[in-house]
Amino acid sequence: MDYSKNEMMAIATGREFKDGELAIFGVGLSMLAGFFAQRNHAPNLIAFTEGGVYGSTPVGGLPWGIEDNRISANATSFTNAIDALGMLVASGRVDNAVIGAAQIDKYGNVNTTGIWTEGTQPWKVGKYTLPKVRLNGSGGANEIAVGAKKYLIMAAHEKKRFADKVDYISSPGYITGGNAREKYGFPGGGPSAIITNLGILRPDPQTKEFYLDAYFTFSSVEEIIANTGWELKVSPNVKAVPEPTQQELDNLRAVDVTGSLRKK
Amino acid sequence: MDYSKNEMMAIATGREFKDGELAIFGVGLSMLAGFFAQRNHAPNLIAFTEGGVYGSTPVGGLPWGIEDNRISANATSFTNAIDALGMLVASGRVDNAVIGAAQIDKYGNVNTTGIWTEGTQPWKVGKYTLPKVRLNGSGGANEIAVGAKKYLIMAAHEKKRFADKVDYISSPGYITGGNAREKYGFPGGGPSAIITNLGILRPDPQTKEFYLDAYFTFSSVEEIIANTGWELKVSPNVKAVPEPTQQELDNLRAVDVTGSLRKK
Amino acid sequence: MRSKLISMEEAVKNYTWDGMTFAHGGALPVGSDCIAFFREMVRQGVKDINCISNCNTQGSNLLAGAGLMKRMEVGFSGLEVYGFANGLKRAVESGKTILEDYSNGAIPLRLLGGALGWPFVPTFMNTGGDQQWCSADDPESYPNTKKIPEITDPFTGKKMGAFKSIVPDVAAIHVTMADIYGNAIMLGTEWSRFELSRAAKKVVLQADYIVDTDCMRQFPNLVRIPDLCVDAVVYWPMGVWPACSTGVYDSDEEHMFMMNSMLKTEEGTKEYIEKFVNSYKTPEDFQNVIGAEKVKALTNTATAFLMDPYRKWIKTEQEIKQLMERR
Amino acid sequence: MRSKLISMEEAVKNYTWDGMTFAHGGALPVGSDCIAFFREMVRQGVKDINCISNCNTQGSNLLAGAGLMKRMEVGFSGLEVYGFANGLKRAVESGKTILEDYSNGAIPLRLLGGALGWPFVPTFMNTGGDQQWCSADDPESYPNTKKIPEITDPFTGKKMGAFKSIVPDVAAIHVTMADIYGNAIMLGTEWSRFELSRAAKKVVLQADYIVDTDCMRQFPNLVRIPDLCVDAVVYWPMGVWPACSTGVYDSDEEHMFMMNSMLKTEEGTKEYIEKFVNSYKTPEDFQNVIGAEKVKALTNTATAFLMDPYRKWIKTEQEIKQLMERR
Repeated sequence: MDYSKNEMMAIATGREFKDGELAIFGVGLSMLAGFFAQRNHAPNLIAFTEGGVYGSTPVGGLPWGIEDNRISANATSFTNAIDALGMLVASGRVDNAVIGAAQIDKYGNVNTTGIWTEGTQPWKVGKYTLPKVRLNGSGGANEIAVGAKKYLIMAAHEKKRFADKVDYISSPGYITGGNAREKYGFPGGGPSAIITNLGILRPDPQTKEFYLDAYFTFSSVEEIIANTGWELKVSPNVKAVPEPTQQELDNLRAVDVTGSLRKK
Repeated sequence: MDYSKNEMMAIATGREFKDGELAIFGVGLSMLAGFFAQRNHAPNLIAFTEGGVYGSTPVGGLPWGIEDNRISANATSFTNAIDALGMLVASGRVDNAVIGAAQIDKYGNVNTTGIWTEGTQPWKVGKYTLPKVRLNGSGGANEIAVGAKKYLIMAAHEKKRFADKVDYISSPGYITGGNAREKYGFPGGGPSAIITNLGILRPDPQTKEFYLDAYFTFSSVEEIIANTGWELKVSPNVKAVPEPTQQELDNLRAVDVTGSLRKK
Repeated sequence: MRSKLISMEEAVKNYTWDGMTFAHGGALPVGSDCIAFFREMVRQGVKDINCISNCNTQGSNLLAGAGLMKRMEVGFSGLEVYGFANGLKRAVESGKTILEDYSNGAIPLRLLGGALGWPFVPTFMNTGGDQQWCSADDPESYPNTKKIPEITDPFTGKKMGAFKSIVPDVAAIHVTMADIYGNAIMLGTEWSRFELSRAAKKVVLQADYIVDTDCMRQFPNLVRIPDLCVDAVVYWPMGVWPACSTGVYDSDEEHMFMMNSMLKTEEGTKEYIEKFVNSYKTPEDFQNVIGAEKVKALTNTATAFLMDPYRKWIKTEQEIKQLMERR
Repeated sequence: MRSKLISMEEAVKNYTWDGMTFAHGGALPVGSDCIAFFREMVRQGVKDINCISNCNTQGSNLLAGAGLMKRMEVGFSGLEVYGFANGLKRAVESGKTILEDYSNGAIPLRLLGGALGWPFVPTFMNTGGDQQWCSADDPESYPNTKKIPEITDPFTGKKMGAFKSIVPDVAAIHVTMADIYGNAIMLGTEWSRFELSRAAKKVVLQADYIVDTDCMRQFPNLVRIPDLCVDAVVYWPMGVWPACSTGVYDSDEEHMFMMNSMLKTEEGTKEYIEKFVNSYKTPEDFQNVIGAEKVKALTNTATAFLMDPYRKWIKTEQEIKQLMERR
């Protein structure tokens, strides 16, 4: 295999972006996947960052943050957070986005706030307790979760991350499943896929429970089930994700100048 | 008398501005009164216009509007209406302001929206009817009325303008008097004076009904009562307003370059 | 990204229709509104417009005077020191145009609500007075309780008002400079153009100058309207005439008064449309309608220095013609 | 108008106090926050700070690591690609700092509400999840119903959430350029600095450059923070170090990592404060602490061209000294 699992994950994520979509990119993997898509098959993909940085592409390496000079050097417009996160994202205008997850559950709820000792989670003990490990909080992912027409969740596929129920919902997916989102009147549609380093999960149209839709050729249905913390349903039509084409790899590596994804 | 009634009105209005106050100026008489005060006794009076035009003074004559190039030629900052009218005025930050009135009543409620045929006013017939004469609406005066810590009302003193009850409240003063404003939670304090071309009216601390506080030397208590449409109460200490000093006239005329106030 | 540069005729043909909810900006009586866009709307006879105006301008004054405005929501319906807006005044007094009154602070906040995807915005503005108690849309109820309903602050229990957010079908916005993709720079007060450009479903820009995108990359903090908010860009010099465009030209006092007095009557309005709407096709003709000497006088503005940092990126008439053909 | 230019020492002495509600801006982990102001707060030992942060930065990371932060409301508590904020993480996990979670869109809207004088802002953000259901201030109730209470849209009857508006006692805001009266220009994203400058009761600016007011008159549309919002101006070059200031310097990758690893422990934090807080008095010393070569390397940024239009108005060290003495 002449590509890394992370490269496959980035390419699979990039494939979910369609030409002409309005998208918001975060830093790291998410930005690489987005700029790969723009270069590879979606030249009219319009992207911005949550600081209201418009029309720019990274200069001198992958940005350390969404406001890093590396992403500010060739912008056509700088506005503000209310514009980007409020008027474009939370309002329901953004077509697609990518968020990360420290923990994720079967309804696509994402936790990036903290990890609790088993049994002490607020939803279990009925009060807010201090997390064992404090994480970074939701940042702008919560606005994407409530507002984006659809969005993608990227996460390393590990049993401890893929929990039956997350310790803390930082960015709501389908909450308790079914039409649970409706109660909150969210402008956005919820997560359309969970893309991991092993395969792709998608939500059931009715129950909104995520099932295994496709696996990467270097993985398998068995490996993915073994690395998922809930009883993962498998699509009757479960299939292998097409391997990256040479063109896709060339375009991804042209974007990933530092080769951060190459490490296998 | 070597000054006009309008000059006296402008000077009396200007005297109400204290040094260091944050003020919003409208166009015309209000702007002349404000810039007169700045030049005459309030060098640190900070003024802006409702478009978010900061730090500027008129160039080439009296501006035709608050966004006219005549007031934009030497600004230090241009922002927007939400900033000026929302964040600085309606929020309760502005210390003082001046608004005009087509009609005004004993509680300092101002009408600039329309004149109705007697007996057809909405508040009389219990429904909205078309005005006989459509006026300009409230503009930014409503934000001043609800938000300014205090503000001044300038109007030509005529019986038909000084009504017992205005046809339409465009900018609420003390509404029905007393503590009626409290019900609406207005951040602002309400009108502190009505300054006319004949004298100065101020609100009773309890009832909030405007009474005659002082008259210009070229007018009289009798003339003012005769030109007021409600039974005007007169202060036991009613006094003559000091005539303009030569310095005041010089400063006003330096501001009123076009001599628009000279005409008697 | 593709060029969004189109002609004024196309812009009005493609982005306006009878009965639409149309918003315009600056929407300031004396400054920076898309007056040329209104002229083309009148020429094409788009009618029954539901007009969202922060303030009235000579554009909405003309549209109403021509009998094409069914309804208006506005904060100020005059022309400031230029007086009452006679075309609009006539339409309102005759019942031809239904006018729903707000204030100058209210309309921007209602657009902000639309831009943020909120159904309403909390407010102290326009409460305790007749903007709240009178509704032209619902005239039978006084005091009205539905136009600006009372709400409760969940934290203190105190009462306040709620404005309904506005989401216009289309906004036509005047800007000083735009590139062909729709990145735009405004000089002078933004008034409510920033919020409007995010609240409207479609946005058409009317620009005094077309500049190279390099200008935007040099001054990204000035680009308050980024390309992704914009559907079309129209190049139309002197497009705010007879009002003013900060940094480019002053208001035409003579024409402001003349236009407004002609709009007093139907006949006068017809005559105005003949002389100043149907009398030109291209931006070049338009300059001739204004008159070379007048243009020269008006562009000799004390604010001209505000344009100096950007002049080197201004596209020439020739370059713009080529950009139009290249589409 | 009088000059508002004062020293960093005076600014912290006059505008901060134990237990105050303090807000900072940019408040972006990698860019444009008033880090130098935080260093001075730590030097003067201002404690029990109730910190309003849009995001955590190395400033709040240091303040929390030094045990001076009693409480924080924040949207993102990390350092983006630079990792977890160890000083803050330690303070939160040990219970020393009470952290109330919101999101990056929530804090700006709550400041907007404060700026507009609204008691609350309507929101769909932070509902249907644990920012709404968990409250560090009111831990006993789950799901919490008071932190982000449910409200009803009066026009449709639909339910949504309400954020409490924020009015900080003081905001310290980094800007690229300021004049001595407090007119300020920011290069790069404003993040929530515009709203913050209107929401706070007092505003102190920390500027990379002091420029002549003529610069503001040439670019008034760039002056997003006008003098009337500002109480004090502090000149402090490299004030965002080790994070970046768009147009002026890049983030110091080496120091970002080193600082954050030192903040992991109390001992490391003490050592950091010795070396990088108590080790200088004047802006000049501060440059030496960073190191001439490092400053040279960091200011060699790909964004430097963004400053070019304004360089001719920059005040020299000498001119600034005179301006300080003249007060």
